[in-house]
Amino acid sequence: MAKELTPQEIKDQKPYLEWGLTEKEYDYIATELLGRLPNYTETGLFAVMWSEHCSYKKSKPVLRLFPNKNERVLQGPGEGAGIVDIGDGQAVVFKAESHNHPSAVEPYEGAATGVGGILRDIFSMGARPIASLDSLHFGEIDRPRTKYLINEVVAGIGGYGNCMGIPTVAGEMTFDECYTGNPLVNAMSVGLMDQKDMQKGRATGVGNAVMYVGAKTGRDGIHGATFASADFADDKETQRSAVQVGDPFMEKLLMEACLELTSQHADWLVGIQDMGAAGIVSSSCEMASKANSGLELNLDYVPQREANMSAYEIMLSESQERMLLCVKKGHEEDVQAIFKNYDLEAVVIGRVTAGHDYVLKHQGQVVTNIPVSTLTDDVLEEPSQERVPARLANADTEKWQPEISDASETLKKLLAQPTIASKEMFTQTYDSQVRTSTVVGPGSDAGVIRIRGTKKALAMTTDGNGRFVYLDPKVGGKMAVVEAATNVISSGALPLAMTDCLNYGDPNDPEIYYELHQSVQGMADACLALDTPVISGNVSLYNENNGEAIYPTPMVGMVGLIKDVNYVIPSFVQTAGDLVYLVGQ
Amino acid sequence: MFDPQGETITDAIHALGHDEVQKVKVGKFFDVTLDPSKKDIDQAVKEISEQLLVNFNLETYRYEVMEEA
Amino acid sequence: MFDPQGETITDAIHALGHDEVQKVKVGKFFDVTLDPSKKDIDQAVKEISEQLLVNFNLETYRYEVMEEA
Amino acid sequence: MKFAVIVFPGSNCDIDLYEALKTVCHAEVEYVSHKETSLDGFDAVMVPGGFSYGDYLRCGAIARFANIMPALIEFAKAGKPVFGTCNGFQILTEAGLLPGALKQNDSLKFVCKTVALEVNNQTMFTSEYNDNEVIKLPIAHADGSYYADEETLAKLEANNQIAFRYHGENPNGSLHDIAGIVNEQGNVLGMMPHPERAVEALLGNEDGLRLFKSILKHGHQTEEVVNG
Ligand SMILES: Nc1ncnc2c1ncn2[C@@H]1O[C@H](COP(=O)(O)OP(=O)(O)O)[C@@H](O)[C@H]1O
Repeated sequence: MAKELTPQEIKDQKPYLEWGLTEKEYDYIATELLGRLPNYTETGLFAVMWSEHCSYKKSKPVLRLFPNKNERVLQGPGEGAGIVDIGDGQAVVFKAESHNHPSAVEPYEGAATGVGGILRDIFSMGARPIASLDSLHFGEIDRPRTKYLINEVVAGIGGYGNCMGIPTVAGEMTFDECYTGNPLVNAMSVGLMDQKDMQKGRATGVGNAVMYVGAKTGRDGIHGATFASADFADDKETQRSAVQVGDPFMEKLLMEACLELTSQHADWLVGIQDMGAAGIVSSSCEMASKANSGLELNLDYVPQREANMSAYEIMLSESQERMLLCVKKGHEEDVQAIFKNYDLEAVVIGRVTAGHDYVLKHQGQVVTNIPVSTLTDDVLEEPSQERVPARLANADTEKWQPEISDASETLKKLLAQPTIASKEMFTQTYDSQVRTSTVVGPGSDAGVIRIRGTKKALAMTTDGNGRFVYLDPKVGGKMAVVEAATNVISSGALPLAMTDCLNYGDPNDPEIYYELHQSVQGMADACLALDTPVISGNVSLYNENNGEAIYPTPMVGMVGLIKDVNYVIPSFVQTAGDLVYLVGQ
Repeated sequence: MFDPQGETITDAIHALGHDEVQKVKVGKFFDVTLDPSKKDIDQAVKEISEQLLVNFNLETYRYEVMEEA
Repeated sequence: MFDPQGETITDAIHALGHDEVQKVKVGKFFDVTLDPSKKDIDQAVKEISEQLLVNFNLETYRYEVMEEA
Repeated sequence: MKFAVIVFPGSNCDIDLYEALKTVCHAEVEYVSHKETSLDGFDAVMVPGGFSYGDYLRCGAIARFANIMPALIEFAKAGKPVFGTCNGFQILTEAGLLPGALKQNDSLKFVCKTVALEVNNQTMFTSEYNDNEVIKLPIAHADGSYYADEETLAKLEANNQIAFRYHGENPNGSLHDIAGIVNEQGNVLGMMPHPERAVEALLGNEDGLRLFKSILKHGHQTEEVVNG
């Protein structure tokens, strides 16, 4: 173990700058929040918890524009995933998540762990994942590096989802120069549950146990969250250590064990949360913060894969396939027995305490003692500047009126575009049928999954078009929502609600912040008009490669309800002689 | 490096009663036949490893040169 | 034995211009740490290979014993 | 007739087999954990697809040592029907209940699509099909290329043990276009395609249904013989 810097050395040498904390934030933490200099571990905790990925400090004002309630919404943003009532005491649970930066560095594992992460968000709510979707954007397909990225990303998504036994039923894939150095890999998961099994990620009740379940903690992915919130430059050695490796087999066991617990023994459980970005620190302090509790953890009990891990490393590790539970005092062994049956470890690593402090012990020493809220609520929101991008201010829209002389020639050219052409060669590497409920698989407007034991089905889609948003952020934002809704409707479903991934460049650039703000406003307007509230989502900023931003690319994931699965409408032509109508304007 | 496959195999070997085995790590093995008159062997191995065979995010490599029988 | 993976890799190496490479075969590599005081090494290797590690329909194996550093 | 669906850690088509038998065929069926050691009371055993033990080492290699396996082997030796699909086929070959092995697909990729198959109706699993009938079933695997040495292949052909052959396109490089085989006694079937995914018109294909009907018919005939 390298010797850690003292609080004074941290103040002088400013290592936190590299971890993504600004000098202003550091000073605010030391003088206003703590009234003392934070030690090494504490500084690390602040750096990840105050990163954009965990705190949304840049994007929060924009996210507030989204409508997120209606009479069907049971759980809006703020938990692992959003939940919508679909009648009969059942609910659908869904969320989307981006894994752009990890996938650019290590495409197979980046994409695979993206799928793994979003699945944990779903089953941590008490729901069984029933389908996955993706939204992928790459550079032009003729570059060797792009081909490599596509093959690895697709293999990673399939590798994880196929092994988990969750069908991948819909998605999108586009190609454009702007994604060459920074591909977008967004994954969405949809789950089904009985409303009575609904779980929350919170830790309450003094003396209740905080239990760690799943894979052991290693040094992988340390600072993944800050890494996801930083601009991207070629060949940064330090980013290598942020690579996370997935083990879908472990996750399958973890999922089955967690679902057994939430569906059969909910009375033992107070809360459950997945360990995603920023691992133990974010899951534990979010659970405490939501419940306004204190927490004391002893890191010596955390199962560790590597020797001599420091408190800092244990807390920040992003090892995959782990969950944190809050279990009622006295039921620790019951919970252990369930996990043992799946050959999994479940370990008590701490307790809920009176008060509001977050206390960590390691090797007999208190290595952290700070108010929980300083990590989760006291983040300095960063005001942003915005400015109309020059290209829009001076745009000559006349110039772009299309001129078509030979329509069939144009059609052929369009169909030959990789973005429009069939993606079957990729989608057939996904198991789209496992669980035998896939009524409509990849290649249609939306995937359709029937709900066993009922006449109901769910239609689901992911859509976005960075080019439209680039050309007109507000209209492009509306179009993304409308496209998703029309895809769901044309499968015979009523759109219920949506999730999103907001993929943009560096928000400190006023032009990019303008794109973010305007496109979200457009999306929000469309959501209101269509009554499809935003129930969950994710933000991925700093999608740049050597200073070049991607197109502003919000991804919309929408789910709709089909009342009678016998009336699913397929998207292909049925019989010769059928009439063709054009509906709308 | 995290090797879930190696861990699962180690568990299986233990379940078979082989408590003499402490750890199994799994890797890939490439048997490369090459013509040393065309390029220096060490140079060739270094190049194909770095360009193609090894993913340095997750893997390292070592090699051994053998004369063909 | 037909080895599509090996052929694909050989083709990729050729596409990179490495015409010194004639052939690549792909296999698995197991790095097994064991305690020789508990069981004779050759016996242990033979047993775990035959019971688990090798599928004799498709594969053969060879091994090398090294002292731990 | 009572069916067991074995559940290994990592099995994921267990639900597909279970539902095909229960909700479509209205048969009696139970999940049986890999930890169990007995199959008493069951008349047929189904080994599902999925990724037992993560497909680590080789598909099916580790599942072969599960607690339930001695009982399964005994069940098969007693001449009772054992059916394995996909990972189940791989497990049955690794366990030595069926000859040969499943290699990685020629394409080196996982493939999920519907393929055409030619059926040999001379087995207890296929009696409800016409002989040489061409049907369509889904496949979903990365390691489905059947391999056996020449001698084994000749024996499979001579004994009429090849139950399903890919028709037209061979999706994975299997020798002799083999998609499914039975053992010499004819009571163990392993196949890469998924008949359990093709039992309902709602999902677009019912070609797999007659496989389960065949097993049920065989079961009833056996019961009649036993009960006089
Ligand atoms: N763009 C967005 N739209 C709606 N909700 C969002 C968005 N981004 C984040 N959220 C919500 O904020 C909460 C925190 O998100 P996140 O930190 O990504 O969760 P997790 O730690 O589970 O990955 C979640 O409830 C998420 O749904």
